[in-house]
Amino acid sequence: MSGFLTALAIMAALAILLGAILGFASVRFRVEADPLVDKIDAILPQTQCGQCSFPGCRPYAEAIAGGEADINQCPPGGEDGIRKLAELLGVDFKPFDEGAIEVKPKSVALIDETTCIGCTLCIQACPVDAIVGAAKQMHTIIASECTGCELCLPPCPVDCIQMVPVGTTVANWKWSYPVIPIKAVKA
Amino acid sequence: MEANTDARPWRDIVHNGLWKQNAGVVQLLGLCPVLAVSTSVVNGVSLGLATTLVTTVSGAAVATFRHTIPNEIRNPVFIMLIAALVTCVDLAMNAWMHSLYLVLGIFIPLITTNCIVMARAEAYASRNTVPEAALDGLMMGLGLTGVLGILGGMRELIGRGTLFSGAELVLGDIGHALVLHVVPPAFNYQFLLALLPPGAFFGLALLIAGKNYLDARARKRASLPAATDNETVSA
Amino acid sequence: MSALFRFHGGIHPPEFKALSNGTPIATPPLPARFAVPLSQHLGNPAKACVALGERVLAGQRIGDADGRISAAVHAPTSGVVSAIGPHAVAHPSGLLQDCIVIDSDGLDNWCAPSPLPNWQDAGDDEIRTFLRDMGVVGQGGAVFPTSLKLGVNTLEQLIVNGAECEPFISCDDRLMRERAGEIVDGIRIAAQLMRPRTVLIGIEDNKPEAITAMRAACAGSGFEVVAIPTLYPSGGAKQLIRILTGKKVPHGVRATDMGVQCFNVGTLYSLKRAMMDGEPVISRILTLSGDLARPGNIEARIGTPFAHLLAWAGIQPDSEGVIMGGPMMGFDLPSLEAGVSKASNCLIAKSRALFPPRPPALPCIRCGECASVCPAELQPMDLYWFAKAKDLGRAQEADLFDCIECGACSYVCPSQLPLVDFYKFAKDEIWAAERDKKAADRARMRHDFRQLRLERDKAEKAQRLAARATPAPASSAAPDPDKAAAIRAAMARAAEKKAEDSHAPAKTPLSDDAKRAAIEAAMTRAAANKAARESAVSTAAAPGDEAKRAAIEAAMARAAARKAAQGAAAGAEAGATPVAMPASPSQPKPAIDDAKRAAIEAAMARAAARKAEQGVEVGAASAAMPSQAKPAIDDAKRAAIEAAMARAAAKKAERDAAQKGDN
Amino acid sequence: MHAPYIARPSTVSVIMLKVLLALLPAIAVSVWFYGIALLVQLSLASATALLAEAAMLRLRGVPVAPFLKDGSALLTAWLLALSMPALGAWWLIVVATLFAIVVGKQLYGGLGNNPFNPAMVGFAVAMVSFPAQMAHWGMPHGPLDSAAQLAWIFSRELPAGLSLDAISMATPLDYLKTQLLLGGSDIASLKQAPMFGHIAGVGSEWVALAYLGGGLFLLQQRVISYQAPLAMLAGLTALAVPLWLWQPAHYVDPLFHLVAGATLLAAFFIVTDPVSGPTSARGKLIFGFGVGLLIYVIRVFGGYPDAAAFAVLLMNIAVPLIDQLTRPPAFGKRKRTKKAGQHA
Repeated sequence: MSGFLTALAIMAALAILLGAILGFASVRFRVEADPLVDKIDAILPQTQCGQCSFPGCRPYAEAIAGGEADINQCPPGGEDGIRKLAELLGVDFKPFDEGAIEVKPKSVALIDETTCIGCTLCIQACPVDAIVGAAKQMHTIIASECTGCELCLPPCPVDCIQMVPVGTTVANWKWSYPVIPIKAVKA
Repeated sequence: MEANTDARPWRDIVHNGLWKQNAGVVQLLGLCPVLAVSTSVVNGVSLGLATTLVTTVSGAAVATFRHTIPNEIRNPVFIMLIAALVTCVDLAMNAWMHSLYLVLGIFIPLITTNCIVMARAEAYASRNTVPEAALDGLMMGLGLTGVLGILGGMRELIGRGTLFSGAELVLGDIGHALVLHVVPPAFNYQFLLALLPPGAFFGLALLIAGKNYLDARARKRASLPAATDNETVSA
Repeated sequence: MSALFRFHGGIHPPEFKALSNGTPIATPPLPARFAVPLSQHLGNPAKACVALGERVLAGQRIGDADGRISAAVHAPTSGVVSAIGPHAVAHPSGLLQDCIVIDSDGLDNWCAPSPLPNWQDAGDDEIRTFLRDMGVVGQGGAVFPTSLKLGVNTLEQLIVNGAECEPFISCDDRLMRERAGEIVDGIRIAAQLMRPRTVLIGIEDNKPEAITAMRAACAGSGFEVVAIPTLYPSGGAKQLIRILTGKKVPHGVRATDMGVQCFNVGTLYSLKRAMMDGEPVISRILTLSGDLARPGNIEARIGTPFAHLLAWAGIQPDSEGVIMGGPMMGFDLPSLEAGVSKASNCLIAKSRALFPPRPPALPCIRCGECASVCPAELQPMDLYWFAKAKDLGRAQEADLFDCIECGACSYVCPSQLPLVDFYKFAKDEIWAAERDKKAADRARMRHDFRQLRLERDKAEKAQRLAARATPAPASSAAPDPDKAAAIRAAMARAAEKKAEDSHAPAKTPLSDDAKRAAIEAAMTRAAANKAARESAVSTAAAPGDEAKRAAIEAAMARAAARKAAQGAAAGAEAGATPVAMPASPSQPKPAIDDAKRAAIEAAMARAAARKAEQGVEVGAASAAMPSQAKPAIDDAKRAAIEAAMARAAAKKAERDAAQKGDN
Repeated sequence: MHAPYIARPSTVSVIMLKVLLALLPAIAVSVWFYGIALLVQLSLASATALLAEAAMLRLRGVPVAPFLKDGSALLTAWLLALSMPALGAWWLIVVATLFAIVVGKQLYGGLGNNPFNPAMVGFAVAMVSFPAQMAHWGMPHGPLDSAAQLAWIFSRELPAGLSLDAISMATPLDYLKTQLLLGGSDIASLKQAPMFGHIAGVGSEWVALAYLGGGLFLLQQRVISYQAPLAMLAGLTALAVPLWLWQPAHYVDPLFHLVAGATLLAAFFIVTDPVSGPTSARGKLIFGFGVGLLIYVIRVFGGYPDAAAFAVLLMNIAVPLIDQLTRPPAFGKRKRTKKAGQHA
């Protein structure tokens, strides 16, 4: 009986000790910051288009990190973006909801300067300040800064903005993935 | 019980444990005993059932105390709970199935560290009600038992040409009658690879592949339009 | 003779040089139309500086260099600018690029040459600008603007690249054989500008005639012509530098940082023509080879359509496309309408006999042949593996960008894999990803800044609002607190004017009491008027009685006014507290101010009321009903005036009465 | 078609053919000493390999013809047949070849993707699963004629009056190991046993020399490079020499180790396998040396009489690591520790 009690005492003491160490460690070495948001934000395409229903890429990143948003809400990021997010977060790839998005080629907005009335509404809508102009002055878009978010389209009272696909030029042309004939044959 | 009004969660638990989240071929938890003791059906099933007992009771126990266990030290507490249960199982087997106990050896006490027990305690039992946790433990254990049984059968059949050898260890002398010699003993058949650890890996790999194949086929069937079904019917 | 070094790897492909190097450089007839690309060099494309329809002369500048890394382009012949815009160019993508199309007038009139005769005395900047405006660029393949390579004036070795290691190509060979003197003049210029300790001219030993010619031209100059073993790709700048100097210039390091610079013989030739003869780069030597009736080398004007040259050389009907450049690093020409550019060194008409199709590719068996021939000392099979798996990060880690795309790995690959294609793919993907990332980072920054700006603007606006609100605060009991407060203040001011004794406590009149007070005040007024009239009449008619009666009436009016004021005060005492209280929950801080202010106003109003009380006419202050604010003021004023008049009249009447009594 | 437009006319098939060619002398010598049993094994292995390869390619949905023509499956079959005992039962070689092709090669993705040498996988499986069968080594110019050999392979029937012991014998390596384990006398007296020839096994030493000849042919043809074989022999010698000098009675001489068993076959035909070996020159040296060391360790201190297969498989596992550590710096760059060093 005394052996039993000794064993019990030793085990209890051990348990208390280890529990204390673990408890201390979990308080002492708590991981503070949440760099996850930054990592997610780095994957997002920064179009700031709000198609994810969040007011920008970072809020969406925060929502994903907080478990409030799914990873498949960013159409500009494409499936590639979802894949990267899935990999980062260690979750399964999840395709876009059916009919939720249409894949669009990368485009930039273009203002028809003969129609523009200089209302500045698009300037206020642009999330990256890529439109220059002033009241009663013609506006124009800095194409190199335009993310193609289309947020400037709805506010324009005269519909003078349209999206122009960015074509391939010699400067951004890419060598395509080589096709090895033998791989193409499949039973 | 309120869950009776909605049978879904119970069915989900059963489905998860036996198939979708199967401990052996999906979660790949507790590989150590899976690979080591699955040399025959009897060994595999015995250890599987022992594990099932532990997962079930530990699930219920963890779920019972889930509100009183401090979060910081939950793991040691779980381990204590599980260890106590395993000790009971260990002693019980030693008492009533001593010959089998000798065969399974260290793997009975090792159930304590079997990831599946701990994983269910942490991931499921600590967040759900007692009956749910108990069912989950039972199903997870049975799922593992199934894999162990099939794997043991495969290895036994290929390695020695028998099935249910060692049944006497569990059932006593009548067990001898159960042993099936698929290849007559006179052939002296033996394919050692299947009985050695590599055989366990090959076998498990085949089981996983088979499970994935069945899943893929099921998915394909589900996504195919009804037209294809009609075609098969008319054909 | 300096000792030679070896670079790792290298291959010995069949040479095919005899096809084209046997005949002298020819000059084909000029075509009717030229398409001069604006981008014939590394860096920014030139900017067209001629107008549509403008007549140009051969050698006239038609495109200005745009920025530092750029070069000018010139009209190859005289004629009319017939188009400026997208046109087929020699680029593997087959995409169009801006070109200036010139319709030849057939006269080939030249503009006056503009050499730089005093170049020895000219400053670096002057020489650079001159070369840039003359369109001198590297003709070895990279077409890097030469002006940028001359900026160094101490150098250990100046390397002249006459190796020409690619099969088929023999333009440098012929150039060296026939125009060695001019090349050496070019070397002299480069040597004077860069002051190298030694000048080494590397020529592969499969070009003995060129070596002889160059040795002869170099006699006495101190330049050393070195015959190097024939081994592809010894014509790569880094490889040639290695062979001749033993130095290995790593990727990302400038050769000049290691005291070496390398020029192609063609570049030095055009350098000489520009500096000494004032002739801009409007032609270059070009090899026409392959499946042609008359292969050979030609001096081709820039912009000459390839179709014109190939037709002249007799392209065979069975040829299957044309390679631009050598067979190791060239590409399929997507359009024969494109014009010769400064980078065009060779055109090869393909035929099945010369270029049999490769056997089907098999998987990589890691035989390591590619690694053993790689001049960049890479592990091509690893790069292939990573590129194939699109594992771009690891490809980059495995020094993908050190690859010079020489094609040696693919040449030896027993699995017949198109390795270089994979590297090009991976490189382009990485570039694109980097571009995207930069764009995303910029967008993120701009967005963050915008958010910051919006926040700031909002904060500033709120501050301005707060500042404006301070002097005119409000009690929120009234629908429009500002207005009410303003009115009240005005009332208080008006009352204050009349106030003579502000210390006495008084009550704020309100609603029913105020109304009553107003009515009473009106009654007092009427009484006072009557009294005054009567007293005036009585003064005239019956002074004694009249005066007495007036005095009595005035006293009665005084009493009534006092009574009215007292009634009003009683109501105000009850109403004053609820006025301030409801304000506090919505605007705590201003509410306190409001309460305070309301209290002060109330005090002022009280003072006014007290004053009014003293002076009989109560109406002034007591008429302060929000609903009738404005009329109330008038009434109060009028009442006050009338009261004053009544007072005066009463006094007068009293005095008169007293006088009468005295009399 | 893209650049380069010209290519050296060398193909995988040519490489494989040359290796097969280099094996012919050894096959000839073996047949001379041991009879046609080896030819039977070769045919069985070849047929099984080609069928298994074709079936697996079909299952994988890959075109069959180009891959069958590359000769790699045939080479695996030949290497396997040459390393297995010629008098093994027919199903032994079939099972081993099936494992080699199906598990060792195709399950990993086929040609070029197998991390382990397929032939050695097959050999290891047979060795582990059927240790008894794998000990049936024939004796040179043994008592069985061709017909009897065939009968024995296919039906396990021996001519009257012959027992299993009469037709097979232990290999010298096996014999030495058993005898030394049993506490047998010194090496010199053990070497008096009938299975010993001039250097190693009687007969088998000549086969080994034929492997050497084939290997030199491959070296001359630049099909293989010298690093891996040389390093492997060096690794073996590096352990054998000091131990032999220390206790010559207990540790057999290095020359014996170099010629006995599958040493030379492994040196020129197994460790030189490009797919499962490292690619850089330094990597090949490390790989070969490791194989050499392991062969000696397993032979002398381990449980199996010969060790080439296990040594090669063990080192195969290390190949990715070796490749990573021995990647030479790119042109003009220093060691890849440069970056880390700069920051440190």
